[in-house]
Amino acid sequence: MRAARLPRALRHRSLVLGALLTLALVAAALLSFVWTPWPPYEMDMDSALAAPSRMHWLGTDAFGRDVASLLLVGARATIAVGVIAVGIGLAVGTLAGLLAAARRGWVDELIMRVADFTFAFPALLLAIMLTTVYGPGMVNAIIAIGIFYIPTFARVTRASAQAVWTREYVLAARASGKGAARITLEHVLPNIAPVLIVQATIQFALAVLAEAALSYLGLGTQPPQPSWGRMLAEAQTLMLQAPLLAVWPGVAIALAVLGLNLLGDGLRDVLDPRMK
Amino acid sequence: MDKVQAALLEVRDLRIALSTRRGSVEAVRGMDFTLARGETLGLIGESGSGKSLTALALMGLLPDGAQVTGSIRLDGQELVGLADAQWCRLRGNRMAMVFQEPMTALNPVHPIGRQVAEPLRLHRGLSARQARAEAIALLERVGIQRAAERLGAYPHQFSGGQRQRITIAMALACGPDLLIADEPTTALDVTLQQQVLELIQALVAERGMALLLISHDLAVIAGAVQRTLVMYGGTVVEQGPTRAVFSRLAHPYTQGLFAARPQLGAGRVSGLRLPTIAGTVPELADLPPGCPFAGRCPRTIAQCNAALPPPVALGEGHTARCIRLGDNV
Amino acid sequence: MSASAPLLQVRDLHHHYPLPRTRLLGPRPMLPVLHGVDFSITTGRSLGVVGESGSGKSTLARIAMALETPASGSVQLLGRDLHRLAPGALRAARRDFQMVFQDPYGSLDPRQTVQRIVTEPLRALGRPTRAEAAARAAEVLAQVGLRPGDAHKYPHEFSGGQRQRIAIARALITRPRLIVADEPVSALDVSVQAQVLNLLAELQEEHGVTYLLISHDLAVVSHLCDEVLVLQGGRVVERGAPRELFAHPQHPYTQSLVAAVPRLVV
Amino acid sequence: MALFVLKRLATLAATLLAASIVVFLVLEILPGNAAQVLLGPDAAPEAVAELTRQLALDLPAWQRYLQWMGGLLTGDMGLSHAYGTPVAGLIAERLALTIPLALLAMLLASALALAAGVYAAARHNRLGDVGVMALAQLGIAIPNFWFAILLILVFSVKLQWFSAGGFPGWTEEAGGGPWPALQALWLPAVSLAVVQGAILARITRSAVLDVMREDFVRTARAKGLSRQAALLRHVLRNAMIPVVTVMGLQFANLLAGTIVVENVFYLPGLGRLIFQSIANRDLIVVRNCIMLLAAMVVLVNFAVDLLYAAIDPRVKVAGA
Amino acid sequence: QAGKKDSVTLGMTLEPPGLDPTAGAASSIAEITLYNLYETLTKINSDGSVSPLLAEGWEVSPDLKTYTFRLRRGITFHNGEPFNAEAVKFSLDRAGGDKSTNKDRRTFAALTTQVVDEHTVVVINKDIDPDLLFLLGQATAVIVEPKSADSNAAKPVGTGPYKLGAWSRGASVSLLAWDQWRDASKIRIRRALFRFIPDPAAQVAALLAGDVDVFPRVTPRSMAQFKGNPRFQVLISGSRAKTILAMNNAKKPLDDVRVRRAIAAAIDRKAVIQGAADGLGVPIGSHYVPGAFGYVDTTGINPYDPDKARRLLAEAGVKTPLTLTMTLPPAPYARQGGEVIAAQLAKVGITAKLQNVEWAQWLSGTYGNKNYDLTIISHVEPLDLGNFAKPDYYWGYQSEKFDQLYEQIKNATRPADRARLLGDAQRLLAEDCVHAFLYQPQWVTVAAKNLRGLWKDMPVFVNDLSALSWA
Ligand SMILES: Nc1ncnc2c1ncn2[C@@H]1O[C@H](COP(=O)(O)OP(=O)(O)OP(=O)(O)O)[C@@H](O)[C@H]1O
Ligand SMILES: Nc1ncnc2c1ncn2[C@@H]1O[C@H](COP(=O)(O)OP(=O)(O)OP(=O)(O)O)[C@@H](O)[C@H]1O
Ligand SMILES: [Mg+2]
Ligand SMILES: [Mg+2]
Repeated sequence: MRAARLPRALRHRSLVLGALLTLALVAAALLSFVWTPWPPYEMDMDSALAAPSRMHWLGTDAFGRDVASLLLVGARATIAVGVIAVGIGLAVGTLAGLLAAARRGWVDELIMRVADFTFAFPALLLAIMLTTVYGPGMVNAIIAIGIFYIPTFARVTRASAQAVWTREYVLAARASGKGAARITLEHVLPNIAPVLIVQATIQFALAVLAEAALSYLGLGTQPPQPSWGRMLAEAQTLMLQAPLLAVWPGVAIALAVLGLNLLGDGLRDVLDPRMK
Repeated sequence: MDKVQAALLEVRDLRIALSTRRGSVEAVRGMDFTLARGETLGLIGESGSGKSLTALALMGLLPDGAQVTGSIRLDGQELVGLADAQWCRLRGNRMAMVFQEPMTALNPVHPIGRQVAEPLRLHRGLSARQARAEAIALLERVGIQRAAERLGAYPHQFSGGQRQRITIAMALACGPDLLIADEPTTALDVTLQQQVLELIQALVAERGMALLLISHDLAVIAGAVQRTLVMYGGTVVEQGPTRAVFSRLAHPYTQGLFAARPQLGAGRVSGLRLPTIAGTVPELADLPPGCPFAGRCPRTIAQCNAALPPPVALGEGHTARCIRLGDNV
Repeated sequence: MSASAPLLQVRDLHHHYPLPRTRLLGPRPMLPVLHGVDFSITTGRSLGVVGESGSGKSTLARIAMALETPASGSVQLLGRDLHRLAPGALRAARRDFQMVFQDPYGSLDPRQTVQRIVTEPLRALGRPTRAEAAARAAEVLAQVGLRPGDAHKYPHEFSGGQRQRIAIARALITRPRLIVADEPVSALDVSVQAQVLNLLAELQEEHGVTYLLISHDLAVVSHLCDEVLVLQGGRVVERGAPRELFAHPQHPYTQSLVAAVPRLVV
Repeated sequence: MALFVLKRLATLAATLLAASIVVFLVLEILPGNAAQVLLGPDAAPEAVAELTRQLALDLPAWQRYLQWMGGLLTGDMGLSHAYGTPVAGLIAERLALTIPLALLAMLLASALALAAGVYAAARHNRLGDVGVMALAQLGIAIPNFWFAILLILVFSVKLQWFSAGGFPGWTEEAGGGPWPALQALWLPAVSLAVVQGAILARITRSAVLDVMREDFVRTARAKGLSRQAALLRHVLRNAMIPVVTVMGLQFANLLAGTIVVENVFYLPGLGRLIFQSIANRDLIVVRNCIMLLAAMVVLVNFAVDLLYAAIDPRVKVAGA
Repeated sequence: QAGKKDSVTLGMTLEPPGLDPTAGAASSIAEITLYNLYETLTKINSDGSVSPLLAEGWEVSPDLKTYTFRLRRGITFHNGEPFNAEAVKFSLDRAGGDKSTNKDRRTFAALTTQVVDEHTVVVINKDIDPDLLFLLGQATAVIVEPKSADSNAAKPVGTGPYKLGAWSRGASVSLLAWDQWRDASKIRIRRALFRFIPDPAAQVAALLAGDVDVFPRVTPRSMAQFKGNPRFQVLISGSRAKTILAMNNAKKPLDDVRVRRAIAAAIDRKAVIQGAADGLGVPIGSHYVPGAFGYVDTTGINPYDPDKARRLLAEAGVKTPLTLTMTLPPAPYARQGGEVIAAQLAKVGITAKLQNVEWAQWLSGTYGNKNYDLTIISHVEPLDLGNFAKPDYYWGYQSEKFDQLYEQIKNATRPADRARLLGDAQRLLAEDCVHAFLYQPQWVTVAAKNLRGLWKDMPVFVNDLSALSWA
């Protein structure tokens, strides 16, 4: 079964491209633990804002640090932000959405009202409040973004799960004596997974952007740890002197986001047994 | 003028190729038939045999990627290869179609009055007021009571039978020469089915339209049309006057189809089985080059697989594609 | 238990569905669906239920399957009132009654293999080992005329008739006494319909399965059933053996139903 | 329908009450106080104590909460700690910018997204589709603060078509006027609209594609409508249903997203007011602003529900 | 174009919370109001000297305790009320009174003001403060009009050459020249608009697009863009501010002078100035800046020497890596400087955990609760050696030697004595290595080429509009 699906996956163009880009992202992050072209935190004021050269492939930043090295290390933060924020949103939101769809009635009502309520606080505001209370930093920023994602995932999950619950195969499962929990696990979840995958990849992209926005406001990743968002935010003040500084992390974010979206779309197709 | 002589619709060697994941396959392979004004024609056959595709080809509404070859002439005008703008002038005007699912065939967000009036405004250029008056008349004709009051109502506010009547009113709006009905009653229960079929027949008689009725319910076809085509695997395996087809049951597939029907009033007999057709319909891409029914047919011989059997005349427009018609098995 | 004792006994079933509120504090209006439906089925026989759309046929089936709790009335299977059983006991009791649905496309989870689908009731009842499950699956698939290799395919790889066979195999896997079939052949082509009807008849004759068969096709019911109920607006308006009932309908509704059936007069 | 509205209004009130408690509590935890921030590190401690007393920051929390709520019920939001002026006036001034900005951005995003999404759907799987969707992908990947500076460099510094930022105000006596004000909002609105528009374009495309597969579209074509006419008259309105949902959700994001863009274009908007007030510990302003935002988000979602009913006649039945 | 030349648009990073400098400490208040809306008895000049403003002249008693001011005549406030001795007494008493929220309340509380006649006041200082005339020229000492004083935050009333035009909150404040000012004819700039632009990139863009004419104290990073540009002039001015890496002297292991010296020795001030201020700063060795009265160069006392730093740490018995928290307020110099210093400390075995904090958090956590090890902060107050003598200041520095020294400085009436004592104090602080003293920042002003009259140096934050003109 696995083996049968794999070659099919390999023929899916956007899946392969998406997987390659995503792999590259992960590889960059892993590589940064063992090797970077230069020590990433080493400053050299004399060669600050150097243009790309053989020494510094992508040039240096305002502190004379090697941009290529920073980009590699920054991939870690990008992955952490996306994975954890989406993870929080996905885990809690999906659970809430599944529960709401399975239980109906007042449980549903309560969950959805709480979701509405959480949703009433825009992500950035939530992040600003959280980071001012608990101090700025990547972890708090991630949690804030994650919390904001909960209602989004809850809604998406509930809507799709409700649709699945009306299907006859669910009725069939009930007729064979399965409880709501098992039906949710065995029928609802697998059938809404594609929707969740696509949603998760979109939210991943948005999380990376949200981290960038928070970094711009000084609330995201804290120095010296680099993140693409923070690099971009810092480069923004140097747009005129060193425009390339903004281009590198920008391109990196765009590629990562693109890769994930392609991967999401591709996975949705491949995971569907009906697609040949 | 001899109305029956002048063929309204003339289909010659109609072939429809579809592009699928397994490459291009022929779903309809060489249909030939004519339909005169005022004549009613039935199309029956296995699910997936190409009935709907044929109907859609006649309307120029095949899905993207479908390739039509052959010839479809409406009153002498060739329709294959027509530009979309010209198709638009014919559709809803000279030819109209009623679909199977009355709920999904109506736009849920537009009031029904507007949907019925749409072809009138489009083809006849009627003003909103005229179209409205006309729509009321049409709806009343198809049996929607107090139509004037219900023009503003939405599809979901009607029952299934009523919805199907509305789609019929829509199809009839511009007085088409040809009405195509693709399983118009499958979604309805028996009582409603009867009403809708009676309505269609009354309208055909009243307006002198030609009717192409698609169904897989043999009884429906038997009661509603003059001539019948039996399709299997993309070809017409038998055609002729309904009475002749149904009494003679020349083609083995037609025979199998008839035998498989449970009979009302027969009552339960223990141990009695319905005669079935062995096997399943082959996939389009796997259709054999010869008789599509070969393999499932009890009379199959090697020759059946060689080439598509030619139609064999059985008298007064009755033909069947089988090389073993005379043989008794 | 003797063959003539009723397997399923339904007494004075009433049911209604709540409609959306029209006033903030008033009671919710109710849509009555079933009014005192009464019947019983003897082991090894089949009861057909016919009636127009919306007459409450599917509701009756769901209540009989204990998928829904009736407003009042009782459903007794083998003498036990299904709606009074504790959840655990009900789950165990489900071994004895299974269901086949109308839509062969919608009643099979598209993401599960046939084996998983077919063994679902077994897994719901207990924890069969993989080998046990596979063996039982192969057995029932063979019973409904599917090949063993089909167990690892997905539903979309089958035709409508084959899918309905899968659904029937799923219902058979617990060796139930009763199968409730809600319009099991309405979505099928005549030629496929015949295969499924034959299969149902065969299973009854060989294994003594009892059917509660719901259909709006009178011919199907008359072909397969020993007794027929005619439902109109949630009431049983007429009942009897199909042959007499359809030959000489007494109730005006039954008469109109029979009259509406298109007939092949050749 | 009236019942539906009534029910929603009741939930709205309950939501807001809950929100007020949460907001108040969260802000209570914030370290630092307004008086110290206003007077700075070199200030005499007596002066800080006196200001704390004058601002009534020395009262117990529950008293301040009740004061705040009591004020709100009588329509009084209190005085800003920092500015010393009524909060209501401050917020009103800021809303005069943020609401038009968010609306303009939403309008731009929707117009862009609908055009692009419908175009892509109409050219499904062809070059136009792939191109538009690639652009949308890019749009999603660009952070708006970065794009904003790019816009400023091109349109303000190089081409000098727009000013680099700032907001002249809607009235002539403030030195602005409707036209200059609108002009000042143009670039910020574009930079806000890009991401939202890109997301919306993707949603629109798939919604249109879904609806195009529906039977009634075939019916419309069978009536003699051309492809475009069927798209316009029958597909669009149905496709709007999912699109409107997303638009409703996005509006909340947009309101918050203005913080960043307002910062780059130095616009006196609500987002910056909140940001600044948090920094100044002008909590009375923060509380009221957040409540207002929450109310707006809830109201927008409510409006979306009503819009649903307007688009889709079936919804009324479910709601009534 | 001629029409434009009587107005000027100034950029500012932050918006003032109100326009009353006696009720708020934000430097942005002074930048708009001082010498423009309000005036003081004395005026601080660009070079730090003090000249007459509302006071025509003054006599100081030899013991530096009694100041007699002769007030200018014929001056009115914007609301038509006369400026006189009563107004001065009201203003100074109010600043030191019970209800005062003036940040310099302690200074004013020590003053007793007596009205001699309509145009003469005597101010008696309890303490000796040689800098009192300077302090009376600061924004906290503005002379206000009694009836309008409480509404100054929104409707400022002063005696200055400009009146408030409009304040569109969050965006800009405009000032209009006041025709009844005593030298109204000399005013060249009729209208001044202050725009608030927090984003550094936007600041640059606004200058380049011509949206602002002058940006005082622009983010140093932006300077490079304007250096060679013929449309602009770039002024680099000295300040009285001291940017330091403050250490919590009360906390282990920073209570050990060797550890503090090790930290100081680990820091390369040059690199810090480059990273934190783009090279715009002068290294300092103590809490005192070049150009101030009595300055001595102490930069050689704790020079950059990583080896020595490591040695000192070892001597002090500190186990490396030593982890210390470093709180960083939001200003770019702190955030950027923090990164540079953290990198330098890492090389001698000190791990600085950077904690970016908001200003309010810095005030409550670092400043108020002394919950920090290290922090980077710029002390902008010109004369603030006294902070080292405050027993519970956030630095936790306790030195009897310094307290005595400071007492002597306060009581030294002869400049020569004061200069010597100040030198001793600077050396003492450097030797005690209370902080790692980093640099004296320089402010960058970018302005349109032909704007004249900009201050060369900036001992206090002020934009003296009346001195500006277009060439
Ligand atoms: N858009 C399409 N793409 C690919 N294959 C198609 C498409 N539409 C129809 N087909 C295939 O063409 C064949 C004929 O389809 P058609 O809909 O004409 O059958 P039918 O005779 O109307 O069957 P039914 O009785 O089930 O409606 C079927 O095998 C079907 O799967
Ligand atoms: N969950 C439900 N909530 C509210 N009303 C329902 C529900 N299920 C069914 N109904 C209503 O109850 C009535 C009976 O429904 P039921 O499905 O039993 O009819 P049926 O006889 O099976 O019809 P059909 O032949 O169309 O399947 C219908 O009017 C239906 O609209
Ligand atoms: Mg069909
Ligand atoms: Mg039913």
